[in-house]
Amino acid sequence: MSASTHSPVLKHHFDNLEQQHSAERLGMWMFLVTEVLFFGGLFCAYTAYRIWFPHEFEFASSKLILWIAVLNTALLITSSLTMTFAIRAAQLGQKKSLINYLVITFLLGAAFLGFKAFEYYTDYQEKYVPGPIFQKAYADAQHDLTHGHHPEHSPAAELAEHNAGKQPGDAGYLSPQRVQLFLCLYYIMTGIHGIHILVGLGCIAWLVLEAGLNRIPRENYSTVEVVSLYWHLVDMIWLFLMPLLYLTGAGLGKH
Amino acid sequence: MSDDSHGADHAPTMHDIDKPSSLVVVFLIVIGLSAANIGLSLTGLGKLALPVQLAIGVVQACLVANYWMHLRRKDTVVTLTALSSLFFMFIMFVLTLSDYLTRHYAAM
Amino acid sequence: MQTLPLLLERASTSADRFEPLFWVITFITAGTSIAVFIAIGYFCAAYRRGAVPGPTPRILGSHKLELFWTITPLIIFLGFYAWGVYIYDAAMVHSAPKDSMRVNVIGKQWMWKAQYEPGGQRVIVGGNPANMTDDERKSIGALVLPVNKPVIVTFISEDVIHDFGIPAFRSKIDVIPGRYVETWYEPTKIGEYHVFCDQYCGTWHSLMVGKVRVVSQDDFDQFLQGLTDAQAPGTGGSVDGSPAWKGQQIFRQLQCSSCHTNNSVAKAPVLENLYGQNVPLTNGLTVPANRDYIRESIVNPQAKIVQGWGRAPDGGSIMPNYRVGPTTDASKATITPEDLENVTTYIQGLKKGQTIPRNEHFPTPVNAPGNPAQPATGSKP
Amino acid sequence: MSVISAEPKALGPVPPEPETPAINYLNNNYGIWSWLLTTDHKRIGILYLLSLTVFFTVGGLAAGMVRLNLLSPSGAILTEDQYNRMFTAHGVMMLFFFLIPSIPAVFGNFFIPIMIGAKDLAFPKLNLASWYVFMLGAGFAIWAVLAGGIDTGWTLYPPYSSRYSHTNVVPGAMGAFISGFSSIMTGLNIMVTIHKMRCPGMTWGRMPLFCWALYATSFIQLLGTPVVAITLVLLMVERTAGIGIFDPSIGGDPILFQHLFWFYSHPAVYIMIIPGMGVVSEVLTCFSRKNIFGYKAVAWSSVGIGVVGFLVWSHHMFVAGISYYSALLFSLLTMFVAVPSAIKIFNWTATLYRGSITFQAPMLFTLAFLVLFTVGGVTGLFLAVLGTDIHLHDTYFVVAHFHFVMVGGMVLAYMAGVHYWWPKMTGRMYSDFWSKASAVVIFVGFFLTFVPQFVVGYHGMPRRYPNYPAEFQIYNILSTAGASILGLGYFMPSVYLTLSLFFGPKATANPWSATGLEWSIPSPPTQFNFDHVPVVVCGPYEYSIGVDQLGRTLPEPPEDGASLVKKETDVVG
Ligand code: HEA
Ligand code: HEA
Ligand code: HEC
Ligand code: CUA
Ligand SMILES: [Cu+2]
Repeated sequence: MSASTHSPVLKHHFDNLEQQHSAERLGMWMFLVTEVLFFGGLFCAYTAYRIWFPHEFEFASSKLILWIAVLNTALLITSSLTMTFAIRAAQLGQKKSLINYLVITFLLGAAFLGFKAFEYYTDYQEKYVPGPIFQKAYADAQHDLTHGHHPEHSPAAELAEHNAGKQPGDAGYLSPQRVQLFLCLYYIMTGIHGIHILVGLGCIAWLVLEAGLNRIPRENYSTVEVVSLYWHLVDMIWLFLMPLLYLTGAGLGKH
Repeated sequence: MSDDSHGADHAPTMHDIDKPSSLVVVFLIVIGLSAANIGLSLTGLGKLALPVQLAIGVVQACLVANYWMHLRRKDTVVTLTALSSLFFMFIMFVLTLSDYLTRHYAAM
Repeated sequence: MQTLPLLLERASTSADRFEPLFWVITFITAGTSIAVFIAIGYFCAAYRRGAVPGPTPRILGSHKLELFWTITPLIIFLGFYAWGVYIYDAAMVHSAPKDSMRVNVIGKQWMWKAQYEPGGQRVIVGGNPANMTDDERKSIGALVLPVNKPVIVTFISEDVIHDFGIPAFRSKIDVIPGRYVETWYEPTKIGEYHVFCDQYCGTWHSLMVGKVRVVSQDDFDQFLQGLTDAQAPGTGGSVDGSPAWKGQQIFRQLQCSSCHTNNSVAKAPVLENLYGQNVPLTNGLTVPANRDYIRESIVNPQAKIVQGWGRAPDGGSIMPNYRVGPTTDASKATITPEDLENVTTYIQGLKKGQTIPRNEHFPTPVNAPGNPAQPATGSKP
Repeated sequence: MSVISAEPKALGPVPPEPETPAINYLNNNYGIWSWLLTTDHKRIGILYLLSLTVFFTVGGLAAGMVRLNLLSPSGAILTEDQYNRMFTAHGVMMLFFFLIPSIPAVFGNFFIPIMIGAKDLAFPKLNLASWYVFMLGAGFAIWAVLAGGIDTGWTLYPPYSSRYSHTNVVPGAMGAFISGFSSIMTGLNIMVTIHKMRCPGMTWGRMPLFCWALYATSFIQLLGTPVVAITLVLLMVERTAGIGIFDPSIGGDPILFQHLFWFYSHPAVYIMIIPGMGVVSEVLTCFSRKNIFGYKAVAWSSVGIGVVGFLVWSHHMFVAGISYYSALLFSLLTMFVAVPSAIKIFNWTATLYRGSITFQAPMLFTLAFLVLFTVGGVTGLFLAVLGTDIHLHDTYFVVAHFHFVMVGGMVLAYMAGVHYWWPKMTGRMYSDFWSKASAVVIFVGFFLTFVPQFVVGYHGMPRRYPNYPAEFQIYNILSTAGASILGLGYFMPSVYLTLSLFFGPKATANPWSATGLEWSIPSPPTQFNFDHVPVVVCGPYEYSIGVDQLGRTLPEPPEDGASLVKKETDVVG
C-alpha cells in the first residue's frame, strides 16, 4: 500500500504497518480479555463469600492498612497518567521525554510495590496471616481473656475480644475461620495483582531500553501503546481491588 | 485487506494524539472518584456500600478504557473484544450466584 | 459368569419415575438418530460417484428446512427437560412426606456409617474393612429400610467429597464435608441392592460400597430391636445401638453373664433360644417363655423356678432379685425400667451360641454392681 | 422445497498443475535448530503433530492398562493405587495434551493462514512460544506421572486434591496450568489472524467453515482458559500453603472449585469438538462434490455453540449439592446448547443429498464421525435431563458418552483431517487400501469398546472403579476386547503414514480436487505459502460449478479406489 511498506519495523508477513499495528493492538486487547477473566474468577469467589459472610468480611477488611491502600491508589493512577504521556511522546517522536515518562511510570509502579511489601510485612508482624499464625494468635488471645489478662494487641486479639462471651451461632459472633477466608482472598488477590505489576515493570524497563537504543521510531509507537494497555488494565483491576478489599470495612461501626 | 481494520493506526496523525489537557482532566476525575469512594466508605454506607463502590469503580474503569486505552477510537473489533470480557464476566457472576444466592447454606 | 438382567431392578418410587423417562428419551433419540443414519446410508448408496450422471446440483440450503430442524429438536428437548424437572423435583428432599423416617449417614474414607433416628441404632453400610476398627468391622451390615415407607437421609462427610448412590433406587447424592445434604427414598421392593460411592474419593473409592436391604415393616421393626443379625444372617451380633444391643451391655454390666454362661460350669440355665419355648418349672407346671415370663424371671426369680435349678439352700433360685427402681442404691441389685426392657429384648433375640462370654475375659464393665461409678443405665449411643 | 440451485456455468480450462518447487517449507533449511527455532506456522504445526502423537500414544497406553485391569472384577493387573494413577494419567494426557491442542494447534496452525490467504499467523514468535510453553507444561505433567503419578482424576476436586491425596497434584496441576497458556496463545493468534489478515476478497462469508470453527474455538480458549488457570492457582496455593478458599474447615465451599473448574471445562469440551466439526464440513463437501447445505447455519452454529457453551457448566454438578433452582436453570440452558449441534448434523446429512460421493479414507472417517458424534451427543441429553442424570451421573454411562463425542467425534475428525491434508503437508500419498481398512477397524473397535459401557452405566457401574461387582464382568470383557481392536486401528495409520513418507507416490497440488486456497499452492507449500497475494472471488464450496475459491476450474475429482493411486503414479511418472 503506502510508503510505510519499506519501514524497517514492518514484519514480513504483514502487508503494511497499519495492518501490523491494528493486529498488535487487537492481540493485546484479546490478551487483556484473558486477564479480565483470570481476575474474574477471583472476583467471583470473593463475591460469593462476601454475600455469605458479610460481617466477617467487614471486620477483616477494617483491619487492613487503609492509608497504604489510599497512597497506592494515587501512585497507580498517576503512573497510568504518565504512561499515556509516554505514548504521546512516542507519537510525537520525542525520544527524551518518552524515556522520562517511562522512567517516572516505572518509579511510581516500583513505589507501589514497595509500599505493598511494607504492608505485607506489617500484616505479618501483626500476625494477620491466615493459617496457623492467625489461629495461634486468636487462641492465645482467648486464653488471655479467659484468665483476665490483656492480650497483646493484634487483629486476632480484637476479634477474640469481640467474640468474648459469645458462642458460635450467637448474633454478632464473628467466625475466626471466615476471617481467615477473607485473608486468603486478600493475599491471593493482591499477590497476583502484585505479580502483574512486576511483569508490567519489566515491560516498561524493556521499553526504556528499546527507546534508548532508538528502536521505537515514531511509526512504531504502538509498541508503547501495547504495553500501556496492559499497564492500564492492571491499574483498573486495582481500582476494584481497593474498594472490595480495603473499603469494605472502612466504615465499620459507623452505621 | 480485511474489512474491519479501518481504525486509523499507521503513522500517527494529529487526530490520534491525545491532548495533554484531556489526559489531565481524566486523571483528575479518576483520582477524584477514588477520593469520593474512600470518603463515602468512611461514613459507613451500610448495605449500599457494595453497589456504590462498584458503581464508582465501573465509572473509573470506563474513563480509563475510553480515554487512556483509546477505546474511543472506535475500532469495532477492539470494542467488541473489550465488551466480550464484560459479557462473559457477567455470565460467570450471574450463573454462579444463581447457585450461591439460592442455596440453603447450613453453616458449619 | 453372572450376567445382568435386561432392565435394572426398580426398587423405589424414584426408580418407577425414572424408568419411563429414560426409555422415552432412548426411543426418541434412537429413532431420530437411526433416521439420520438411514438417510446418510441411503444418500451414500444412491448418490455414490457415477450413480447419477452429470454434475451435482448447486443446493445452498433451505431456510424452511433449517428452521424445521432447529425448532423440532428444541421442542423435543424442552419436553425432556420438563419431564426431567418433574422427576428431579420429586427426588428432592423437599418433596418427602413430613412424617418420613429419618436416617443419618456419615461418609468417610472409606466407609459409610448410618444411624437411625430416634432410636440411635447404628450400622456400617459398607466400606473397606481394612480402614475400620475392630468394632466397626463387627457391625458391617446393610442400610436396612422398610418397604413402602418414605425415609429422609441426611448425609455429611468427614473428609473428602463422596457420593451415596443406589442404582436400584435411581438415586445419587454427593456427600460433602462441612455441610449437610439430604435426599429421600421410598423403597418399593423387598431385596438387597448395591450402594456405591460414586464420587472419586481416593485409593479405596471402589471399595466404598455397601448394601441397602429393603425389608418388610415387621422385619424392619425386628431389625431396629436388634433381633436380627447386623451382618449376614447367622453371624450373630445385634445392630449397634438397638435395644437388644443395649440389653447385651446391661447383661454384662449387671453380671448376668457370670451365671448365665453357655458352658458346663454354668451356675444358671443357658438362655439361648429361650424365647418361645415351653419351660418346665419346679412346681410341675409348664409356662411359655414370652416377654412377660422373662421380665418376671428377672424382677422376681423366685416366682417361677426352672426345673432342676432350685439350688438355693431353701430350694429357691440363687438368682438375685433385680428390682425395678432407681439405680443409685448400689448395695441392692436394681434395674431401671428401660434397661429391663432392653435386656428382655436381648434375651428374646438370643440365638444358639451367641451368649457373651463371662466377664473375666473382659475388663470389669463400668457400672457393674459393685462398681457403682455411674448409674447402670446401659450405654448411651 | 425451497432449495436454491442454479445450473452450473460454463467453465474455463483446468489451470495447469503448479510446478512443484524444489524448495518448500520442509527442505528450505535443515538441522534441528531450523525446526526448534522456526517461526513458520507450518513447521510449528508439524512440531505439534509429532508431540501430540507421542502424548496420544502415552494416553492410549494408559487406557490400555485401564481396560486390561477391568478384565477381572477384582482388578486384573493393577493395585487400586496404580489404577487411580492410570486413569488420571489417561484423562490428563488425552485432554490437556492431546485433544485440546489437537486440531487447532496442528491443522489450525498449518492451514488457517493458508486458507485465508496469509503468509503466516499474526504473531509467529508467539506461535513458537506456544509450542515451547506446551512442551513445558507437558514436561511437568510427565514428571508428575513418572515421579509417582497423580490420583485425583482429571477433575482435581478438592478437598481430595488439596489435602488428602498423597500424590503429585501440584506438578500435575502446574502442567495443566502452563499448557493453558499455550492454548491461549494459539487461540489469540488464530483470532487475530482471522480478523486482520484475510486476503482480498476473503470476506467472512467466504471463509471456509474450518476457519469459522476455529474462530469459535479460539474464542472459547481465550475466554475460558484464564478461569481454569486461576482455579488451578488457587488449588495449588491451597495445597502448598495448607490454607485456601475451597477449604470447608474455614467456611470455604469445595463446590466453588467445581463451578470455576467447569466454567472452563465445559466450554473446553466444545474446544474439543468444534474444530472437528470444521474438518467435517471441509471433507464432506469435497467428497460429495456439493456446496455445504446452509453455510450460514453451519457457520453460526459453531459460534452459537461457543457462546451458549458458556452458560451450561453446572450440568456436571446436578447432584453435587448446588441449589435446586440453579440446577433447573442449567438444565434448561443445556437443552439450548444441544440445538446447534443438531442443526449441523442435519445440514451435513442434507449436504450428501444428490452428491457425487466417493469413499476415500477422509470421507470414511467423516461418515464415522457423523454416526458416532450423533450417538455421543444424544446420550449427552440423558445427562442434561435432571431426572435421568441423578442416576447416570458418574457412571460408565458418562464415560461412554464422552468417549463417543471425544473419540468417536473429535479423534475421528482428527484422523479425517490427517488423511485429508496429509498429501498437502507432506507431499506424499498414503495407501488407499490400508487407510480405508484402518477407518473400518477403528469404527468397529470403537463400537465394541464403548457400547457395552452404556449398558453397565445404565446398570449403575460407577466410574473410576478398579474393581466392581461380578455381574458387570462380561460387558467389561467385551469392552476390553473392543479396545484391543481400537488400538490396532490406531496402530495401522502410524505404519502406513510413516511408510508413505518414504515410499508414497508424490501428491499433486490438489489431489482431492478441493476448492480451498490451500489446494491452489504446491504440495508441500513453500515457505511463504503464496507467491502473489491471492484474490478470492467466491465462496468455499463451489463443487457443483467446479471452481475453486480463486475462480479457477477444478481438476477432475479422483475416482474412488485403485484408480486414485494409478492417477497419482501417472502424475509422478
Ligand atoms: C467433545 C466433548 C463433548 C461434547 C461435544 C459433549 C456434548 C454434550 N454433553 Fe458432554 N461431556 C463430555 C464431553 C463432551 N460432551 C465430557 C468429557 C464429560 C465428562 C466430564 C467428566 O466428568 O470427567 C461430559 C459430561 C456431560 C455431562 C455431565 C454428566 C455427569 O457427570 O453427570 C452432561 C450433562 O448434561 C453432558 C451433556 C452434554 C450435552 C447435552 C452435549 C451436547 O452438546 C450434545 C449435542 C449433540 C446432539 C444432541 C447430537 C446431534 C443431534 C441430533 C442428531 C438431533 C436429533 C436428536 C433429537 C431430535 C432427539 N456431558
Ligand atoms: C481424548 C480423549 C480420550 C481418548 C482418545 C480416550 C481413549 C480411550 N479411553 Fe478414555 N478417558 C478420557 C479421555 C479419552 N479417552 C477421559 C477424560 C477420561 C476420564 C478420566 C477421569 O476419570 O479422570 C477417560 C476415562 C476412561 C475410562 C474410565 C476409567 C474409569 O473411570 O475407571 C476408560 C475405561 O475403559 C477409558 C478407556 C479408553 C479407551 C479404551 C480408549 C481408546 O480409544 C484408546 C485407544 C488408543 C490406544 C490403544 C493407543 C494408541 C495406539 C497407537 C498410537 C499405536 C502405537 C502404539 C505403540 C506402537 C505402542 N477411558
Ligand atoms: C447368681 C446367679 C444368677 C445371676 C447373677 C442371674 N441369674 Fe438369672 N437365673 C439364675 C438361676 C439359678 C436361674 C434358674 C432358677 C430360676 O428360674 O430362677 C435363673 C433364671 C433366669 C431366667 C429364667 C430362665 C429359664 O430358663 O426360664 C431368666 C430370664 C434370667 N435368669 C435372667 C437373668 C438376668 C437378665 C440376669 C441379670 C440382670 C440374671 N438372670 C442374673 C441365676 C442367676
Ligand atoms: Cu467415597 Cu468414593
Ligand atoms: Cu459439560
